[in-house]
Amino acid sequence: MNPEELTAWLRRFAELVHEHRDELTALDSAIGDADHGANLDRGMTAVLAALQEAPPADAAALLKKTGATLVSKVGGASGPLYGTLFLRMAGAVDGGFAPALRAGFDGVLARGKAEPGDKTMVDALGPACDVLDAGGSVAEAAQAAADGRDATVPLVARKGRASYLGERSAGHADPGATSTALLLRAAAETLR
Amino acid sequence: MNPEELTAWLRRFAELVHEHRDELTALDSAIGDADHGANLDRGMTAVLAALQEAPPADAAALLKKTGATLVSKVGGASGPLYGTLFLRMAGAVDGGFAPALRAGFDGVLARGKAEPGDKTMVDALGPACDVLDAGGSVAEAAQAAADGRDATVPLVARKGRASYLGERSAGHADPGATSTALLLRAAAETLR
Amino acid sequence: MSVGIVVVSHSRALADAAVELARQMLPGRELAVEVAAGTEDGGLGTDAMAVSAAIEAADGGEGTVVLMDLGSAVLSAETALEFLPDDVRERTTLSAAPLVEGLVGAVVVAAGGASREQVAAEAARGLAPKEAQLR
Amino acid sequence: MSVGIVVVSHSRALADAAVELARQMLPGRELAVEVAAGTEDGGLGTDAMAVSAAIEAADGGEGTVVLMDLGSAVLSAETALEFLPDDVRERTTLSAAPLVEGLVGAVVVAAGGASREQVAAEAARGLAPKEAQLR
Ligand SMILES: Nc1ncnc2c1ncn2[C@@H]1O[C@H](COP(=O)(O)OP(=O)(O)O)[C@@H](O)[C@H]1O
Ligand SMILES: Nc1ncnc2c1ncn2[C@@H]1O[C@H](COP(=O)(O)OP(=O)(O)O)[C@@H](O)[C@H]1O
Ligand SMILES: [Mg+2]
Ligand SMILES: [Mg+2]
Ligand SMILES: [Mg+2]
Ligand SMILES: [Mg+2]
Repeated sequence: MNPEELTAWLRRFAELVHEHRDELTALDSAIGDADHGANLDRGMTAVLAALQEAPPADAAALLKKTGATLVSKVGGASGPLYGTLFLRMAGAVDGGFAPALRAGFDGVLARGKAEPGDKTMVDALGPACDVLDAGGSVAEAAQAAADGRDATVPLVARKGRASYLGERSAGHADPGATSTALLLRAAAETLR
Repeated sequence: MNPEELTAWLRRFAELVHEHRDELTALDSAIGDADHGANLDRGMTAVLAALQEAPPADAAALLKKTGATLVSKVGGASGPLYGTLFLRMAGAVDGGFAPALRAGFDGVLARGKAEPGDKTMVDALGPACDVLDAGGSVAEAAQAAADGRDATVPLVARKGRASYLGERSAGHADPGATSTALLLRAAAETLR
Repeated sequence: MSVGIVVVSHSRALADAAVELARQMLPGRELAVEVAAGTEDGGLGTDAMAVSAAIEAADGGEGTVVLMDLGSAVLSAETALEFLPDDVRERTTLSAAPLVEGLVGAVVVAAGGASREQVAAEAARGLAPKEAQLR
Repeated sequence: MSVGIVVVSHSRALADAAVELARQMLPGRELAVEVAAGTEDGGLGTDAMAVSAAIEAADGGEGTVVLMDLGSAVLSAETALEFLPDDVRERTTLSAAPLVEGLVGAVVVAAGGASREQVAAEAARGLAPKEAQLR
C-alpha cells in the first residue's frame, strides 16, 4: 500500500467521524459517558494535522504516526484501541490491506481482551477481517462491519464502560462498533 | 459533677493543647500526617467558643456539646474519637468523673476498634481509667496516662495512619496518646 | 426514587472530581450524589456533622450508600450515624468499596433503580474492571 | 533512590487531589510521584504518551508502580509501556489497586525505601484499613 491511498482512507474516515460525531456521542450517551464522537473527532483531527505537518515517507511510518497520535489524543478507551490497530497495521502493511487489518485486529484483541459478542468494536472489526481473509472485497468487508455493528444492538456489554450497565446495555448499538463500521466504509470508498 | 468544674477542665485542656500544638504536630509528622496539634487546637477552640456562646445548663449537656463540636471540627481520626469520648461521658456523668471517663473510654474502644498496645490514645486513656476505677486520685490517673504515653514509644502502630509505617512507627510517642496525657493532666489540675 | 450516594473524603477537590467523573456515566440522568469532604476552612479532614447532613440530603426514602476515602473517614461516617433519625440510619450502608472505582459503578446501578444492596455490591466490585484488564 | 509512583486518571483534578492527600503522609520527605491525567484541553480522558512520560519522569532507577482509576486508564497505561525503553518498561508495575486508598499506602512504603514488589503489595491492600474499621 502507498501513503497516498492510506491518507485518502484516513481523511475520509475523519470526515465520516466528524459528520457522525453527534450520532456516536448519542450512542455513547445511552450506554457510556457520551464522549465517543467527541473523542474520535478530536483524535482524527489531530491525526490529519500530524500527517500534514510532517508527511511520513512510507505507509508504515504513516500508520505508526496515526496510531501514536490516537493513543495520545482520543482520551477514551477507543484511543489505545484504534491506536493499537494502526500501530500493528504498520508492521504488516507490506502484505497489503487484508493482512494489515488482521494484524491490527489481533492488536485490538490483545489490548482490550474483548471477545466476539462482548458488544465492542471487535464485533464490527472481526467480521470485516474474516471477509477480507476469505478473499472478499473491501466493500464486502464494510458491509460485514455494518452488519456486525447492527448485531451489537441486542447484546449485553461485557467490556468497557457499557458493561457497568449490565442488562440495561441491551437495545443500543455499540458506539465503537458504529465508528468501526465507518472506518471500513471509508476504506470501501477510498481503497480498491 | 457540675458544669463549672467541667468547663475549667476543658479550658485547661484547650490551653495545654494550644501550648503543645507544635509538639503534637511534630509527633504526628514522624508517624502520620503532621496535623494532630492543629486538629485538636482547632477543635478545642471551637468547643470553648460553643460553650461561651450558649452555656449549657448541666454537665451532660455540656459534655454533649463538647463531643458534637469535636466530631465536627477536628477533621482527623481524633475528632470522632475524642468526640465519642465526651458524648459517652455525657451519659454517665451523674456517677462522677471515674465512671464517666470509663464510659467515654468504652466509647473510644467501640468507635476506633483499637486494642491496648496498638499505639493509640487507648494506651494512655485505659491506664488512667484503671487507676480511677481502683480508687486512685485524678493526679494518679494523670500519671498513669503519662506513663501510658511513654510506653507507646517502642510500639508498632496497628491502628490509624501510623499503621501505614509498620515497623518504622516504633521509636516515636503516639500523638493521640500524648494529647490524652494532656487531657488527664488538665483534669488533675482542675478537678478535685 | 433511587438510592442516594454519599462521598466522604478528606479532600473537597478529590470528592468533587470523583463525582464529576462518575456523573459522566449519567448523561442527562438524575441522581442524588452528595459530598461531605474537607474541613470548614478548606483543609484536609472529615466532619461527622457534614456527613450526617449529606446522608439526609441524599436520602430520598430508598436509603443511601456511603463511600469513604480512608480509615479516619470511616470513623466520621460511623459517628455521623448517631446523629441521624432512626429510619434514615437504618437505610444507610457504609461501604468499604474503593472510593473512585466503586463510585462509578454505584452511580450507574443506582440511577438504574437498583436496591441499596445491589448498589453496595456493585461498588464493592469496583476493582473488577481493572483486574480483568490487567490479567 | 526510591520506587517512583505514577497516578493515571481521567481527571487532572482527581489525580492532583489524590497526590496532595497522599503527600500529607510524607511531611518533609521526598518522593517522585508523577501524574498523567486528563486530556490536553482539560477534559476527562487519558493519554498513553503522557503516561509514558510520567513513568520515565518518576523512574529514578528503582522502577515505578502505576495506579490507574478506571479500565480505560489501564488500556492507556498498557499502551504506554510500548513507548518506554526496555529497561524502564521492565521495572514498571501496573497495579489494579484502588487509586486513592492504594496511593496513600504506596507513597508511605515507597518513601521508606521499600522494593517495587513491596510498594505494589501495600497498594493492593489499600482497602484493608477501611475494611478493618467497618468490620
Ligand atoms: N476492552 C475493550 N475491547 C474492545 N473495545 C472496547 C473495549 N473497551 C471499550 N471498547 C470500545 O470503545 C468504545 C468506547 O469508546 P470511547 O467512548 O471513546 O471510550 P470511553 O468508554 O473510555 O469513554 C466502546 O463502544 C467499545 O466499542
Ligand atoms: N482506630 C483508632 N483507635 C484509637 N485511636 C486512634 C485510632 N486511629 C487513630 N487514633 C489516634 O488518633 C491520633 C491521630 O489523630 P489525628 O492526627 O488528629 O488524626 P489523623 O490521623 O486522621 O490525621 C493517633 O495518634 C491515635 O492516637
Ligand atoms: Mg465514552
Ligand atoms: Mg470517556
Ligand atoms: Mg494526623
Ligand atoms: Mg489528618
